[in-house]
Amino acid sequence: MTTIDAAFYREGGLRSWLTTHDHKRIAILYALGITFYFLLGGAAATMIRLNLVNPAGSLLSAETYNKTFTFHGVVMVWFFLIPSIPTTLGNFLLPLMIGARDVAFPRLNLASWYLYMAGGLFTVAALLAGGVDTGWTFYTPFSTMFSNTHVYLVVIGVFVTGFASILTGVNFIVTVHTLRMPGMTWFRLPLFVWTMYAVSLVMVLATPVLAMTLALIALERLAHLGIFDPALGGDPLLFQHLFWFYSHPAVYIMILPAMGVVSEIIPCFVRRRIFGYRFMTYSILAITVIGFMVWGHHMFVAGQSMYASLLFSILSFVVAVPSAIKVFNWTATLRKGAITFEAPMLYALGFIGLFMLGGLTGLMLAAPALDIPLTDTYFVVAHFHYVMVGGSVMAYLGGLHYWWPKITGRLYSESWARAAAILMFFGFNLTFFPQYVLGYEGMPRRYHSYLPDFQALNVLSSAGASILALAYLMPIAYLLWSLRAGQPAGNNPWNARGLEWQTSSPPPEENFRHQPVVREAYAYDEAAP
Amino acid sequence: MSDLARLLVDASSLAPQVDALFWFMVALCGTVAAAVVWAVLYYSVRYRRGSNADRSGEPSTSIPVELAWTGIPAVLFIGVFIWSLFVFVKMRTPPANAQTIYIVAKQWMWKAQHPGGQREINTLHVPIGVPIRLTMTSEDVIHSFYVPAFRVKQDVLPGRYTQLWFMATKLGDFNLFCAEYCGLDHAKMGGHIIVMRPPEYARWLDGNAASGTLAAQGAILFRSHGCSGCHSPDAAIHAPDLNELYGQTVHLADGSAVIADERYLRDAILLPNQRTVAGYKPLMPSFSGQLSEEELLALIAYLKSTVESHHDHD
Amino acid sequence: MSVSRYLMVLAALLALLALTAGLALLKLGPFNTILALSISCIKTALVMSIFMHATEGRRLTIMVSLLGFIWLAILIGFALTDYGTRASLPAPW
Amino acid sequence: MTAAAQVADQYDDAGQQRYAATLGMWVFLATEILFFGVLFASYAALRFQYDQGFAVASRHTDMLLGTLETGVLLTSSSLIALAVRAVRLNERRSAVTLMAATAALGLTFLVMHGFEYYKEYTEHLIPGIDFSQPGVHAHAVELFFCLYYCITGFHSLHVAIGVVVISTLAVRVARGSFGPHRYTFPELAALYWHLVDIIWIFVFPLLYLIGRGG
Ligand code: HEA
Ligand code: HEA
Ligand code: HEC
Ligand code: CUA
Ligand SMILES: [Cu+2]
Repeated sequence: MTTIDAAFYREGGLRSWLTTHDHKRIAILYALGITFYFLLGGAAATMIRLNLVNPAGSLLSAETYNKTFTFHGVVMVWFFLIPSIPTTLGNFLLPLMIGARDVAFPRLNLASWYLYMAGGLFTVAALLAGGVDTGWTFYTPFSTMFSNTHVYLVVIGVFVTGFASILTGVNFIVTVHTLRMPGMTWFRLPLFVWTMYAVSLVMVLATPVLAMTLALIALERLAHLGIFDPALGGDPLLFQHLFWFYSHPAVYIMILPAMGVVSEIIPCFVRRRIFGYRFMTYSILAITVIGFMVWGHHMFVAGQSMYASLLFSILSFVVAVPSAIKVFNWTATLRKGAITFEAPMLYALGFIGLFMLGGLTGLMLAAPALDIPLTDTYFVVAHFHYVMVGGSVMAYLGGLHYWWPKITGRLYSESWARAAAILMFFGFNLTFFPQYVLGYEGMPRRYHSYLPDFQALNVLSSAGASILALAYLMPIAYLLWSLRAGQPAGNNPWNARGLEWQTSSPPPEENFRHQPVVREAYAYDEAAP
Repeated sequence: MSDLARLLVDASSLAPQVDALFWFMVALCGTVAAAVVWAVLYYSVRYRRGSNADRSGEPSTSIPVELAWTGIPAVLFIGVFIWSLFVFVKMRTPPANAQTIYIVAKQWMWKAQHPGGQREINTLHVPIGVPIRLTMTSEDVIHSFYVPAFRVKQDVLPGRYTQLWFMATKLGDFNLFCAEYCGLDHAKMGGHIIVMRPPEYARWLDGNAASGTLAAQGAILFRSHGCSGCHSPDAAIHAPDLNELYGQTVHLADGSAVIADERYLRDAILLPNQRTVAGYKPLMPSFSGQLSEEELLALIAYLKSTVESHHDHD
Repeated sequence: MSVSRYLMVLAALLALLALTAGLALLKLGPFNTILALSISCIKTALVMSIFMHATEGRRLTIMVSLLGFIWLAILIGFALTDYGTRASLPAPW
Repeated sequence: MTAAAQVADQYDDAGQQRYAATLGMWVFLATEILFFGVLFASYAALRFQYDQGFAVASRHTDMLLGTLETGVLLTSSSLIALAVRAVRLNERRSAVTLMAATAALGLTFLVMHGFEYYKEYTEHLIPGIDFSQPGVHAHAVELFFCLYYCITGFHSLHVAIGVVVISTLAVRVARGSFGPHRYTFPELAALYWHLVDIIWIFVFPLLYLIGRGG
């Protein structure tokens, strides 16, 4: 059989790609960008870990080191993880899953990609030419009055990319509201769509605050406005409030899509409906809304009033409850299933474990009495790598493997994929678990050199990182290989229930040859032509 | 790794309370995590495809179950919150009899000033068993005063005072770190806290006696900067008497009342007419820019020393 | 919708504007701001409901139109919990 | 040229398409509110600490001009609303005049602001360029004017964009690109303009009217 992907993706050549309005092609454009930035961020991470192998930090100068972790943080957060799932899997699957022919505003969709790439390249250029040493948090007054690096350029880059997020968010929200196919009621939506909807809300409501705050930083450097500058009676904590009002919800921008992906993978390989569908949707919404009211937990020792700290603390505990519900529901879904362990499933199970560990330590940090000694130590670094890398990145890769046959029409080598997943799991724990101990021992973060007492654990961590690096490079290899040598996938290789599996792989321009019909969540038939 | 053990000692009165909560959380979260992982593994084996487990009557949801695992964690969380609340408030409220030491941070060093006027850099000598209250400010960016062995940490901000207290319970030399990223040598901005027996501490103080106590230095400044020109009974200008002001409740022109603590005094000197004392005209000039952080601390120490009942011994 | 309706709303808006300006000249302490802002809210309600037809469309439109304001309230409200209680109050325990 | 709507192929009908566009605009307006929100939040936080200072500073602004500006924007808002109505009723000529008038009022607003800025420049009230104030509240005043310029500047930028959009709109209406079946774009432009107006409704009392009492 002549595989359609050839026809579908080859036609038109480069030019048609750069001008495409097809959400599927735009998704692939994004995927290229995401991978590129991940490798850059990873390269920075590699340098960080190499530098920390010995206490003197003799690989990099202090200045370079500071610029390296800033580069790492900025690139990984804004140019890799935040756009990762929504713009690739989201763009590709959202219309398919609700039975639409495209997103609501295809041109806007392409525009977002150009903004994203422009902002990204701008930032990377700035970071390479000179770099920035403020940390990804840009705390004032250091970033406004003391750092003499390219803060402007990076701020502008992030600002531009912020617009890409906002426009994607607007696009998805409108798509979900207006383009659901007949019979696709809210409580029949796949959970992945729910998370895409929630995440779009967060992007739309939080990103403007970041953009404007960064603009103020630029202004303050440029015109010496004093809003954040204590020398003028301005208030540095004001910056922190504004920054975290975006950046805490941003962490849910990173995790919600991951939760969505896992909620699709598990039922498929357990061959059983997700347990507690409605509660899953409620918990998504709860996380979305309450997630906006906890940002102060990043400021327990910053000089925030004790009473505010207590308020933010209790809300942080509250926002953890919906996550608990989700973890338990995924586990319960396994019960009485007929489970098989293909690569996506391995990633999903890995996600549950690692996200849980990261979340539970987040819980500890949410208790001010514990945050006081632990904040700004490697305990925090470990916490957020568990949730972001062990959680979101694992889920992203899981999703990529799960939908790869649908996206490309090809099957990858299952055995290699499983090997990579397992290697990644162990490499990850070896890298970041020691950092919990380091943090408890009292090693502060953003340290270019450290006391010899901390060396043993740092070496362990670096060793783990090298395994992790290998595990991350493997998929790049065998997935690319599958494009030329992989078996044709057919419409539904996993015989999954999602609507996206009802059409050919890859789907035709108009997504569905016949308008499908939905009877209940995850149950569809093709209407007669 | 016995060197690591050295970092882990609990050397302050707060440390055991923090550790108790910490290890409780580790235990709680550990059990939950273990339970979940066990469940995942158990189901994975039991219900792997082809196993002949009984799969009849799979429920796809169950309200009571959902409510249970919504409610139970919620209750546990609230419990933990309340516990941490009490510890936190303790950590944040220095006992009344704490004695004050002043800390000024700057890129990339810690400067300490004892009430007796003794100064030291990147080291801090403190007596064991005496509650110590640090009043801290920064000359440039945000830093953070962190002593792992004491389980205390507090950001140090420019243009503002923050405070932190501890009571050392072990003799020895403990690491001090700067925990808030502050630029190039952030990693090098460390030091030592040296805990001594009170007599040794007293001897150390004498050994490093400076030109007059901090308060004495303040008294000189109080004249040299013309404060006394207004703030003395015989002054032409009607200005409040500052003797024994510290710790009093001050009634402001706008009807509100505030405690005259260090932060208040600081603001009164730097931004006098941000709030005006009831019954006075806003005549006081601002001294911001004319006084260094250390001079300010000296002045404040002087104003405090006019209060007899206060515990700071000069 | 008739022209006169629009013009009446305009008249109302301008009247409210005059009212705001007038009230500002009286010395009412905190109420100056409180009143001024409540009047602004009324004006906003008018513009949104009549000029922007927010209340005529589906319920969804109303909800979305309020979204921004609600989230702004969250931002300001929670930030002020810090500023409002920051003065070094002695802990109640 | 026909004034009939073409439907993009992801939509079933023109109604759905129009609704999608309107909804999208409303969501975008929510983000606009939060863009300004940062400035309002900063204002709240700083005014909380420097109430007196802000009152003093506010008296340096020009209340009369401010009030007129508000009147101008409110009027323009009603005019654009009428304009959209005219488009829908196919009253092309009046639609064009109304839109032109709206744009003109927008320009008037900008010009008035120009005068304000110039006046403040002569009074050394522009932080970063030329700021020097006597008195104990100097710092608070400077902070106030930092915010004042961020807010009014960012708002004027929106007005300027609005003027451009509405002028082009007027031209296209004159050309007959819109009509009873095709008025989405005019409607969206109007929504945007109303929001700019609403923002100002809050800016006015917060920047111009504090500390005027007595
Ligand atoms: C994907 C990103 C992500 C996610 C999902 C989270 C989730 C959470 N985070 Fe985390 N966090 C970050 C990314 C993330 N975080 C980042 C990047 C930083 C550092 C930023 C910087 O400073 O550079 C940070 C920092 C950070 C801090 C500040 C630390 C400091 O700097 O002092 C705090 C403090 O409260 C915190 C708390 C939480 C909490 C309570 C959750 C909760 O949402 C977690 C909820 C999940 C669970 C709780 C696990 C599952 C639950 C159960 C299995 C229930 C059963 C449990 C019991 C009954 C006990 N995080
Ligand atoms: C999504 C977010 C994300 C991801 C995926 C990662 C991934 C990793 N991170 Fe990072 N990290 C952050 C977000 C992230 N991090 C943030 C926000 C900070 C805070 C920054 C700050 O303090 O401001 C941080 C800080 C941070 C620190 C603390 C620095 C410090 O405080 O001094 C460390 C130290 O170990 C670290 C390590 C790692 C490692 C080993 C990985 C590994 O998982 C990476 C493994 C991947 C690879 C190794 C790539 C493999 C490819 C190659 C090696 C080839 C590269 C070459 C080519 C270009 C072809 N990270
Ligand atoms: C020109 C006269 C003048 C000078 C010089 C002056 N002050 Fe004042 N000060 C006043 C007046 C008047 C007040 C009361 C009105 C007010 O609170 O602003 C006051 C208030 C104070 C207060 C608050 C008193 C209270 O009861 O709360 C403090 C503290 C203070 N001054 C300290 C100082 C110090 C320290 C200096 C020198 C560095 C100084 N002053 C110099 C006139 C002066
Ligand atoms: Cu000082 Cu870090
Ligand atoms: Cu957070």
